[in-house]
Amino acid sequence: MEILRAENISKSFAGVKVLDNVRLQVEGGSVHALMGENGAGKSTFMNILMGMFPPDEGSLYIRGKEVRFAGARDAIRHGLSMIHQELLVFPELTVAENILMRREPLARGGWISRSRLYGQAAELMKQLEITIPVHEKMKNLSIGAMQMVEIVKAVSNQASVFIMDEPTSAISQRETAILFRIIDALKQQGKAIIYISHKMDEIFRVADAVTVLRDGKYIATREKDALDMQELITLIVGRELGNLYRKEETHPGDVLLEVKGLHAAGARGVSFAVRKGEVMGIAGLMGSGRTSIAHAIAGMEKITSGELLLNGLPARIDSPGAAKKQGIGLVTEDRKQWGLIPEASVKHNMVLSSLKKHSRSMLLDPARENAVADREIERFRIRASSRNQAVKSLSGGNQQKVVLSGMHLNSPGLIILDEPTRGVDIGAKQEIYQYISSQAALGKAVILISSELPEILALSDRILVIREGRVKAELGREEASQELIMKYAMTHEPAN
Amino acid sequence: QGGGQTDGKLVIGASMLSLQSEFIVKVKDAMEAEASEQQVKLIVNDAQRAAVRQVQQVESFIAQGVDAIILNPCEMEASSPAVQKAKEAGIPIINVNSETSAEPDGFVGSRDEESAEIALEHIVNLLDGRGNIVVMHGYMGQAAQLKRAAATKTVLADHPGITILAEQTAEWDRAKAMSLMENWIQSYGSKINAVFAQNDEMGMGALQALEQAGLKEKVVVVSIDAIDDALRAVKEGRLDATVYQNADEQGRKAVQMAVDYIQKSDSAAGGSIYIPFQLVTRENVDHFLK
Amino acid sequence: MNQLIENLPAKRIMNGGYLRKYGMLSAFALICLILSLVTPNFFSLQNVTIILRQVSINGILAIGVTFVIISGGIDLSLGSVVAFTGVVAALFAHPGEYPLIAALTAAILAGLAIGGLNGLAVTRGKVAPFIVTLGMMTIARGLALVASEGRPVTNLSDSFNYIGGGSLLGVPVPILIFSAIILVSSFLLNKTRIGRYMYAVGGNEKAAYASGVPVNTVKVVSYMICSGMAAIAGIVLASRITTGQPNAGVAYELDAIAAVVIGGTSLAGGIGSIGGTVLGVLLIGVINNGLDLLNISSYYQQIIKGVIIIAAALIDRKK
Amino acid sequence: MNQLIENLPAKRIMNGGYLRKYGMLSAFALICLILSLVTPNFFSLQNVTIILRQVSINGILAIGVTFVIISGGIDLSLGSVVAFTGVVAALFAHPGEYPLIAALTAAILAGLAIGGLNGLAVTRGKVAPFIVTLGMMTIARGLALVASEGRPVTNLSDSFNYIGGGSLLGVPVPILIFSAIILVSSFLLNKTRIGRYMYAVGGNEKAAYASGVPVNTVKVVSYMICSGMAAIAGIVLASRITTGQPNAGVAYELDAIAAVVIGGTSLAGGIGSIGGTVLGVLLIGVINNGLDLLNISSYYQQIIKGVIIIAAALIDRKK
Ligand SMILES: Nc1ncnc2c1ncn2[C@@H]1O[C@H](COP(=O)(O)OP(=O)(O)OP(=O)(O)O)[C@@H](O)[C@H]1O
Ligand SMILES: Nc1ncnc2c1ncn2[C@@H]1O[C@H](COP(=O)(O)OP(=O)(O)OP(=O)(O)O)[C@@H](O)[C@H]1O
Ligand SMILES: [Mg+2]
Ligand SMILES: [Mg+2]
Repeated sequence: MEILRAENISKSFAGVKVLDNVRLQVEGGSVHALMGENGAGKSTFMNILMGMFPPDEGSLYIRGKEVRFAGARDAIRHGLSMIHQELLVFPELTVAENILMRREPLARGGWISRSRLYGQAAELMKQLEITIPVHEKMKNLSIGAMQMVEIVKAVSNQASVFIMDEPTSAISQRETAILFRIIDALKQQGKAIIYISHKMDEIFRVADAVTVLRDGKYIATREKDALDMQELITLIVGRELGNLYRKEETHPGDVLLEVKGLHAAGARGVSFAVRKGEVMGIAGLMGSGRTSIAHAIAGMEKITSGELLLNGLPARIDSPGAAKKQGIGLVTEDRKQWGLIPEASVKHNMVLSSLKKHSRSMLLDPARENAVADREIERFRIRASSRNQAVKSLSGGNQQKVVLSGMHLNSPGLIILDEPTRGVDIGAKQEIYQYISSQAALGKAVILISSELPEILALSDRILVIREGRVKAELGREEASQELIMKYAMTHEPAN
Repeated sequence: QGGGQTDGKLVIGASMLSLQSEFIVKVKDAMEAEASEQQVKLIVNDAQRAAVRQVQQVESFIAQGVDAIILNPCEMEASSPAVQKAKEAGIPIINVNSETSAEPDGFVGSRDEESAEIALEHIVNLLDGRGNIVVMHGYMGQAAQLKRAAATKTVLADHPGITILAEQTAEWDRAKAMSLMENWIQSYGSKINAVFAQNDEMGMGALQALEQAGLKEKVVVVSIDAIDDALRAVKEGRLDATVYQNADEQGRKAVQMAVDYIQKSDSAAGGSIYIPFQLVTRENVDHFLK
Repeated sequence: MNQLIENLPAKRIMNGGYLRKYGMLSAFALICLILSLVTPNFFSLQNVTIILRQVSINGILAIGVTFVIISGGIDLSLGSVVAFTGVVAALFAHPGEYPLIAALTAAILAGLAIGGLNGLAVTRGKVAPFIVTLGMMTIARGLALVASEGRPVTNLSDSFNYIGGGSLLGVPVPILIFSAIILVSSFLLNKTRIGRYMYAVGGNEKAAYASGVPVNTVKVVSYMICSGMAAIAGIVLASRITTGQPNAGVAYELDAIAAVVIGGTSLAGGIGSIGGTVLGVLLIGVINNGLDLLNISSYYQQIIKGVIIIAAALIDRKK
Repeated sequence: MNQLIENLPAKRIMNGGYLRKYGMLSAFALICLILSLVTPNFFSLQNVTIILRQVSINGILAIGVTFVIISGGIDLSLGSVVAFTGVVAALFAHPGEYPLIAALTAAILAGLAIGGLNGLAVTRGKVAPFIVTLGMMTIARGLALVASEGRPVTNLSDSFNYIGGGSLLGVPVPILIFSAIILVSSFLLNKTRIGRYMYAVGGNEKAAYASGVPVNTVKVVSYMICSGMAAIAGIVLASRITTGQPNAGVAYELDAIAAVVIGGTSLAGGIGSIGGTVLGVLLIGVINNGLDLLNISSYYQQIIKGVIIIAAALIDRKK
């Protein structure tokens, strides 16, 4: 049965048409996937459905009746609930307060009952088998955990349509499995789900139908039975895509970085070495300490003990500036917090960390900056109206590419990539993979952290598996497999 | 009473209107000089122009058990609770410089209206009773501004030949007065015959603006307070006149009265001492310049 | 992310809650200890009462503006609102004209109206809070002068003057009012939905909107609470100085905001507590009182006061 | 994200750059138009010169604090710094004692030192800028009073007084200084690396840090520029009123910050321009001048001024 239908939706920002006559129809008890490249207009479309802002044109029907939303409150009242791509959390409030915002249980006097608030939230967590303490302040959680809280918040709404805009971009397989269990349950209850993701395997796992957008236009809708991977990719990117994971041949050289007994906030005695010209993958579950290791090497986190050797010499890296000087570049997993100046333009974001290189002593060199920015926009195929567009108005995937190019412009010898394909579309992923393997072929050392095992497996020469801040295994390219990695990542050992 | 004595010395608490005002600082200096001659301990608090702070300071003095209080009121009415509190606590309180509506045990100072009367009369004389004047007010609503404004009205009522072209506040501030005068020159140009500024700071500002516009020769400027800068300007023939208020005598007499009051502890020691204002012109300015 | 994050003000402020409060609490305790050692009268019941009465006006204002700041706004108009509402109250408080309640109602309605206008200009008008309330600061001052014709409004009834000058069971009335406001405000902010929504709106306005929080209503209410409190402060002040003074309250907003910030509320919004604000108010009050008791020359008082405020904040973040 | 985002202050300001500037520019043009219709002298060369001279001190201060605000800070101390540095300059400017340069150097060094202290307290001390500069506000006022013993420092040399009172080729010196500062500041902010870093630090401090921007240095420099400008303003003011006034400059910080915010710079940091600030300064200056020319009663002046400021901001966001 049809629950929600959108027709002829159009929307422009500052004269640029972002959505052009798109449509969508979702049925109760099914999952409708929405796909498209970065910047295709998926999030804009969903935000319109959710009443976050009005469309320029078009109409919306719920169970056949036309509706108009004056705001998100209206949409919620009409039974919509959304997980936003951009995390929309209250960092200073607790997990429970975040989950039950606008649904706080009241005591008899009309005031908020704290005990019931925390009780209800804990109950929800238990039902969904998620172990995040409900008294914790939101800001103390990792992004993955925040994402889980957002999921709980959205799915615990009494809604009939659930919109999920890239809910899995920041979580690992274990959490994704939980989400899929939730989705199955919602389907059982006859709810409609709109699901956005760039991960093909997920789409084939959950979707009952797929609608594809390209350049703000409606392209096609396919039922599950008629779905074919190659065709879908072609619909999305508008062209044939070759082998996704093409890896150039690498010739590992001397050791560039050696880490000895590293202790930091989330790392407990980590040792490994990376050679020039190799890609070393780091795999692990959410919260296992991968980001801590990356941050410690890149000067973003205090090293409490242990030693770093660069080219065999002890290195003192106490700030990102110091790391940069010594040829270490990091692409952060949390671009909103650590990666971008939202108000600044694409160009300014790109050249920020390499500004010294691209200016004449203390003076800026605008012509050079422009040239560099245009070249990078070209290289990473960034979809922006111009190099001067504020980076915050780019789509998520394009923001990610800006972060990547900012790192690239410093041409570091050691590249650390923490979830570099978060929220990136399949075409762009291919480009990033090519970039990674070409950098290694050029003799750079690459550390690749990712929760997407296929990409780790395809691109890495060697894989470290991290659990609870420790290196649990080091697997060669040949021996590594998803099963083996998960075995090392998950096996529980008695704590020592 | 008397509990605040240290080494047997008498203790007097003083709450001053504002120690950022040049005139009040002079009064305070005189009080301190007198206090050290009389061998009494003087505690000086700065009320920073806020009546409520003044009330609080007097309450603190009462709590500390000082032997007498000297109040330099911020406001006529608003500082009155301070006087009442002291009297209820049986601690003698002397007002210095200006009055409150609640009657203190003694008063040393001047009638603020008088200063404006003297200044205005002088302007009227210089203009021969005919002409246009502009008036610069102090911070609106403060006692000094109100009294000087009231006196301006009463004096001018007797001189129908004088018209007020414009009046505006420059908040006692020289830079603001300069801007205001510049703007008035734009509006009224040579129609302005005289400026009355409620204090010397503003008078000096008006003077400088007029000089820069090349109009000083044609315009009379008179203000109040006799600060050093104004006295020098009078001597140089730039400022036409200022009005002198005797800070030294006010301060000294206030302390003397307080000490008398404590020692004789009877109301005969109180009463009111009015120290007259004096007009300062080029003729008598040397007498005031140190 | 330990070290790095500790280097960042945002995080530091966030580190928030208890830790921060206790840091400032120790600073406060330290200052009280020093003062009670060097000044014999400091810890007397009488002096403590005096301090509390002294801080009550700033306290009421600071609590009011805490609501606005937590919701992500600012209010610069409150000093002028104190003057305006004080004048309004005084105009209705002449002996034998109207009942006491008329003066109180008129002043509080005037305050709420100004707060409502501030809130509407911020929400409907979409003008930055700083500009709106700066404009309102001069508007309300002008209104106070117009209403009073530039003169202090005097001759107020005894019942009115009792509010600021009287005592109940030995406790000055302003302290009672201040205490009641502390209790009511804590309750409002922590136990009611609208209170929690203030944290939400200040913490992440877009997220609040997306969650269906009535963002505009929450903001308007916060401004109305703030100006309403300013009206109460205006009444207490007018009553204490037995005058409706059109030039009262100049720069009060700065003292109030200072107390709020010293108390650990972030000007960025979303963080803060009434308890912290009260602590900030007391800290400033104790410094003012102590420096007066010590009879330090007023020039040096200012220097010392500034140093103590910064030093207290330093201790605060060390903890 | 039109509607929602339009509800958000951040976005409104961001919508930024040109659009916003032109909104305020139209508001400014409209006000000028009305004033030139109702007051005959408004558009005379002489009056324009007068307006420019009148705004130059606030202009210098506003430009200084623009640097701090863009870097994500705030400076409340600048009014007191104006007084303190004015007094310092005056102390070295008595005729026949030292050369002119001594007075200028002393004042500017004093300003830079205060700015440096502010910057260090914010970066090393990790105290919120609001608290640091609020503390410094009272400290610098105290220093001004101590240095001058609470009295105006008078009797200054003619060469010193020329700075505020003189003209060069018919243009008053303060206007020349203000113009030079506009040019240098625009250059610094737009054409140099440190200027770019200021936007970055104000826009997202964490991301700037992670990019290797020397965050602390950038902040300290911004505070030093701000206090240095305040010293220049202090010199110009002392020279203009031929006195080092220890109680000068009270609340100047508010006027300066108001001009900056009216000019479209966000108090949240990361957005803003010198051009916008200059526009804000002119807007305030023109309103003050026009209301004086119209000889509107000072009570109503305040009301009208507040209304115009809010109305201009409304036009601004409509565009
Ligand atoms: N506020 C805005 N101003 C200008 N352009 C905008 C704004 N918001 C979105 N856009 C543009 O609209 C286009 C669609 O963005 P949207 O976020 O909907 O893409 P998306 O399909 O969700 O992409 P992704 O997969 O990367 O999340 C992008 O090109 C983006 O730059
Ligand atoms: N500042 C800190 N203080 C204490 N513990 C921390 C801190 N930062 C991280 N941790 C803990 O260290 C562990 C590793 O976190 P980290 O973010 O490095 O993991 P991750 O493998 O990258 O996971 P994710 O996929 O969530 O990013 C987590 O359990 C986290 O809670
Ligand atoms: Mg999207
Ligand atoms: Mg991670």
